Amino acid sequence: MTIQKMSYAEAVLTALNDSMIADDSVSLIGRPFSLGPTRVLAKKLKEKFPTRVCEPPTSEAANAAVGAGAAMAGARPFVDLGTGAFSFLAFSQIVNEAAVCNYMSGGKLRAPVVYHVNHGVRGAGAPQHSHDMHAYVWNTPGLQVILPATPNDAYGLVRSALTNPNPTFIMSHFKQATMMGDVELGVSIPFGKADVKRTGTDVTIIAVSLMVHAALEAAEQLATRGISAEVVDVRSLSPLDEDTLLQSIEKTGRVIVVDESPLHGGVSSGIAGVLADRGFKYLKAPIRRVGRPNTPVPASGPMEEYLVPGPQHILEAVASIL
Amino acid sequence: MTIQKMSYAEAVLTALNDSMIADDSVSLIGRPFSLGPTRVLAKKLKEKFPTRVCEPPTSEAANAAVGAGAAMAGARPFVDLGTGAFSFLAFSQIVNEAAVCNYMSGGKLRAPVVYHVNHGVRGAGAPQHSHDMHAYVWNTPGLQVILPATPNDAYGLVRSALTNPNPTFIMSHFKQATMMGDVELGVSIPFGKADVKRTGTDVTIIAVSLMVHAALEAAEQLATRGISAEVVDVRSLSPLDEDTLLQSIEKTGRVIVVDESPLHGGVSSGIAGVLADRGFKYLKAPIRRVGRPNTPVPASGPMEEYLVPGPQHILEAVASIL
Amino acid sequence: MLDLDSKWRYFSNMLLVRRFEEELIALYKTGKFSGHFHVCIGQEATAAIAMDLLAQRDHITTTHRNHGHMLARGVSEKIALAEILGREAGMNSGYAGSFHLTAPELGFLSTSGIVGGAISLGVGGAYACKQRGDQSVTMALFGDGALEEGVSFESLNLASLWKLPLVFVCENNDATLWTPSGTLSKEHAVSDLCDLPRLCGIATKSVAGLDLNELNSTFTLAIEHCRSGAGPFFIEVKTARWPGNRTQWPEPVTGRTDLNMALGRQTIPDEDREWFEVNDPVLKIARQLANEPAGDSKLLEIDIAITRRMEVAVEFALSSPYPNARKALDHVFA
Amino acid sequence: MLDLDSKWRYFSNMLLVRRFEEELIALYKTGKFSGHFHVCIGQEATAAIAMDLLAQRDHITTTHRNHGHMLARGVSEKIALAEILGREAGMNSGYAGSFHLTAPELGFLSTSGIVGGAISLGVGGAYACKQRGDQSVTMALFGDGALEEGVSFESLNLASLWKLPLVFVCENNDATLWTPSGTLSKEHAVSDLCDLPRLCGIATKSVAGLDLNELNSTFTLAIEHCRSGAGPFFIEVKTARWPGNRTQWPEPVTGRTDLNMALGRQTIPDEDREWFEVNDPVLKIARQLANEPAGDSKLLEIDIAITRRMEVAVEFALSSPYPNARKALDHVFA
Ligand SMILES: Cc1ncc(C[n+]2csc(CCOP(=O)(O)OP(=O)(O)O)c2C)c(N)n1
Ligand SMILES: Cc1ncc(C[n+]2csc(CCOP(=O)(O)OP(=O)(O)O)c2C)c(N)n1
Ligand SMILES: [Mg+2]
Ligand SMILES: [Mg+2]
Repeated sequence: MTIQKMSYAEAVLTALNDSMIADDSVSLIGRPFSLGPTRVLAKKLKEKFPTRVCEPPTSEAANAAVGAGAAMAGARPFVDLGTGAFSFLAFSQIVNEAAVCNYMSGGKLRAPVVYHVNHGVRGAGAPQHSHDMHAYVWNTPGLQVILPATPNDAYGLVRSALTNPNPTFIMSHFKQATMMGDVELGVSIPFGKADVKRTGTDVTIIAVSLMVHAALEAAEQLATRGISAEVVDVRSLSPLDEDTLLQSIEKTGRVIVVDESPLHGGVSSGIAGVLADRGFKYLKAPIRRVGRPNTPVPASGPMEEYLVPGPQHILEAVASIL
Repeated sequence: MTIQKMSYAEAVLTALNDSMIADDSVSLIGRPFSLGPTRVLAKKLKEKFPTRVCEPPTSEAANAAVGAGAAMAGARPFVDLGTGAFSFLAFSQIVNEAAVCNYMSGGKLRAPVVYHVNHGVRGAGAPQHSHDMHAYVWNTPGLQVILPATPNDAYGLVRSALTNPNPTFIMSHFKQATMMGDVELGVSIPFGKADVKRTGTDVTIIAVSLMVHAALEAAEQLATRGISAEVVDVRSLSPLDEDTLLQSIEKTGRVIVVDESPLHGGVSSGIAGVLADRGFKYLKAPIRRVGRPNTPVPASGPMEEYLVPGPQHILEAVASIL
Repeated sequence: MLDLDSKWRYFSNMLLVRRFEEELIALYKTGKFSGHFHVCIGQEATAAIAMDLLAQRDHITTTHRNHGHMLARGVSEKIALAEILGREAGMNSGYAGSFHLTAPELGFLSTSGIVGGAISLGVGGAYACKQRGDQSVTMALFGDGALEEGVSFESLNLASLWKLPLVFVCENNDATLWTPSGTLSKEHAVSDLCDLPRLCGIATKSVAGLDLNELNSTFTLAIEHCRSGAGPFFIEVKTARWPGNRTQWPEPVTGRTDLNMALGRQTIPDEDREWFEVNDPVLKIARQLANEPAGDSKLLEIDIAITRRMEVAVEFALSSPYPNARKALDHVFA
Repeated sequence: MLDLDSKWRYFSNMLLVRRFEEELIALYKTGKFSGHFHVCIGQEATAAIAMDLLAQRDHITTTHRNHGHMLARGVSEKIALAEILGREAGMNSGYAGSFHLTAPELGFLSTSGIVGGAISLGVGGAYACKQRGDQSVTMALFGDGALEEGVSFESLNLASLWKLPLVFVCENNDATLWTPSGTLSKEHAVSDLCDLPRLCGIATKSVAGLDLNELNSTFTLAIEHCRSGAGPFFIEVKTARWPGNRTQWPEPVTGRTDLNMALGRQTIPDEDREWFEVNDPVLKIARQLANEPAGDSKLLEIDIAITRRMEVAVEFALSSPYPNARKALDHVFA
């Protein structure tokens, strides 16, 4: 097994490259990602596969439909829709078409299209370029909803998406693009498996995407105070690995759910709801949700930062239930 | 105060009519509602206000943008987008534009547009005409998310929407269209207030939209068994009246959350999450979520019915925590 | 020019579609199924030609008005009807219903009831064809109303820029669903529906949906154009609005089509004169075939056979059980 | 034809915009703010004319490339700059940033960074104008890239069908953001951008963004057309791409514009010859005004005054505090 150090953004493009080599039907519909280190890699991809890297006009709805329709016809398109908020223009194609076609056909038709966006509070993204998208797509049975938090997960989950028979919506947090990490090349990571990123016994911190890093940092600090925190990375919102989450709280009896989307209708509340039903018997304390307040994201730095959950918020939440 | 008996659909159109009389800047962008009894009323509205009932082409995105832009310019458009799923085509206009413009302008610009859809599992709607929309729009700070369950609530909440300074997304459940009820004409109902539709002491049933009726039916049956159930109609998901929900569970210590959207990423989970955090101290039992399984909605009757939560599911859930 | 055998074959196809739709309305009226549905009465010739000229490996996308396309492509009327009636034996096991019939084994991709769905998914089918490089093509069938949706403009733009092998088929039936108060409204600022694709640099042709010969040559040309790599082709098929296609649900205003009206053996009711004399493609081809040797008796024999087939289909569908309710949990993921 | 006073006034406006954008790039390069931004260098003449000819009661929608529109409409450079730098004293209290500057008190509606946002919201503004019946109009300013979005087609269709008083202004700067690897790609199958609105039955005119006289007469005509109730009007303003407008962030490749180049007192560097000699609207009007009596000294005086204003603005913005972080919780609802 080859292990290579690379950035998150490189890992996404490397996975795409490796999948294109492995399968002729894989192609990219999208612009070279605007993630620093990958501009060069994206250009290389275009040079290597000139007819399989297709740069579409700014017409997200049609671009997403092309991905869905092509997948139904046997192709495996990876459609990059750019910034998360742009995918709102393609919601009908994703939710009304790609997600339901297997079900609607009685299991006869597959649409293994992969949609990818860069999302989240990114620093001066202002209200229109800072959306967290996962709460918006999560309530869509038939759609796989994936949020990698590390380069290795990004690589392995993209590889899976491009062999899996179902449509997938993958979100990469803007701030993860340049994060470095070891990647196991050639290894796919199956969907529907949460990943225990750190084991612990006193409290469970369930986190999504970028918040996994905040959780790990908080766990580190808790350790210095003699508190053993387990960090569970959800990774796959759909299918959701309820069992792994429940096992962790069975062990610790206490849980914090951390997610960047706003609290109302957000993912921290949604996961807390699952646990309050199925895991109530394990709970020794309230489920604390650490999420964004219910506001859009302002342009100005200090106001933006104020809204974003971080290790400090997690520590406070843990303190309130220990 | 005049009280009149009418159907839910009539109540929506009567509210629109009364608002158009009260305020010259109110207009309807949409087709006459396809709800049985209202076809005639809608035609009357068009005759009465020929220039203020505007029937647009099938272009949901532009139609929603017209509503948002007109509202910013001082008008008060009520935009009917038809079946819930059609509003996915207008998501960018609703989420990226209308919802954030007040915030984004630093409080300088208002967009009091009202969007209305008929949504929910309606009977042979098949996967593309059966979406519950509320989980999709709920995570949008700046947007008011409203689900009336009775003719009176429909009337009063539509009247509010058309005087309130913020953008509103109102959902009417298909199956409510012909339900009859007394309506207090001329009376607005403020947003952000949950409504205790039945008081009780043993268990709280929190319900949304059509599920309020299932909850009331279940409560009736529970009463015959000597169990006193309180039914709280959420009505307004945003702003969310957390206090009324918490007060009820403080009293009963037991709670069921009933909603038609699929469980993962759905509204029953989202509300349960709020309660598991802020109301844990009152809880004597798990929070049971009664929602739709995580599937699209099939065309065939028996399969469709199998998925829809009803009084029986609520009774089972109550039994499991008493 | 079509040879006589083909004409007979197309007539049979068209009559099957007509009898199917008529039967469906009757079943609805007697409460045998519920929910919205749309019939393609008046548009049968398009279905017959278009579905016949495509090769096995080609792809097709269609809409809520799909029944004719399915039957003309070879789907058995039994399983199509069973599907619309929500039965287990339905071609999509009861998940699809009238709006979403699909037969991937015959080249169909997802059938979308979202206006603008079929046209845009079709671009994807054509993208897959081009990537495969096997000279296959995709045909997207959609209504005139679809051109009100922005995604349709985007689809034309993209198919043109990428020179995709896509036959756009706009079935202009002069009807969009939500005609206010039953009257037709003008929803396109563009008056000639071919203008928009033409502006995008797409080859176009407008053809009457009544004339099998013209349809045949137009569709042959368009498919060849796409197969040759010359890029997309846009066909507008103009058909008159069937009088029963008036609101959300079809109304059986013209009754069961009596072929004797084509044979001069049955007078045409005044109120339906224009429809049956000028606009009905089934009667039009029937009139032509009646002039062939023994044509009239052959026409009636075919009708009897098809009518019998439909009786069998109705019996099949009605006697097929509903799916086990718990199957609602299947097929969420492949 | 514009009188001399107007020309001087427009020149001042345009130079203010130019100096503002140059200053902004410099501030970015020295880390005074972060995030994406776009400048309108090369498009100043459009802003000056368009914003001047609208009445107080008219509405305007614009995009991520809005700075020129704001300043030309009369927003103080101090509060505009403070906004872009995320300061409390910013025109939108720091919530908007560069992409979303808006001044409702001057007629601006929401400023959208979503491609296709401004054009479609503009239809709404015009709808409100028409409902009010007060002869007001709305102007929607957007880029050539916006016409790739389906909602823009829908907007043209709707504005035409409803005869709305909407001046569509397509600022064709020959640049869409995501030009692959820095080269321009062809994203419109439609080659003449006026063809699409024309097809929808909208009056159109294409005009060079360099010529104040032509811009003035075109915008006057369009606004009058809309005010008179004759329906929408579509203007394409063609400007050359400013060489610094090359990727996501602008690059100060042409340096600070030296008015002496227009006066013949400063040689134009070879690599920027085409830009400064042919395409730059600021130098073009400067050359004309230089021929007026005492024109050259007046030009330089104005530059000195504007440069001074910009120094004050920079000082103002940099010394304005950031908003209290907790203000992030305000203004979610009105
Ligand atoms: C996105 C969307 N908006 C609205 C509708 C409601 N609707 C169903 S059929 C129809 C009319 C379609 O007209 P056309 O495309 O001409 O097809 P036809 O029914 O005439 O074959 C409409 C508006 C829909 N299904 N999808
Ligand atoms: C819906 C959407 N898709 C993509 C983008 C990314 N984007 C930002 S600016 C831009 C190019 C816009 O080109 P044009 O409309 O010509 O405006 P210009 O920047 O040239 O003034 C794009 C594609 C966006 N902002 N919104
Ligand atoms: Mg039609
Ligand atoms: Mg441009």
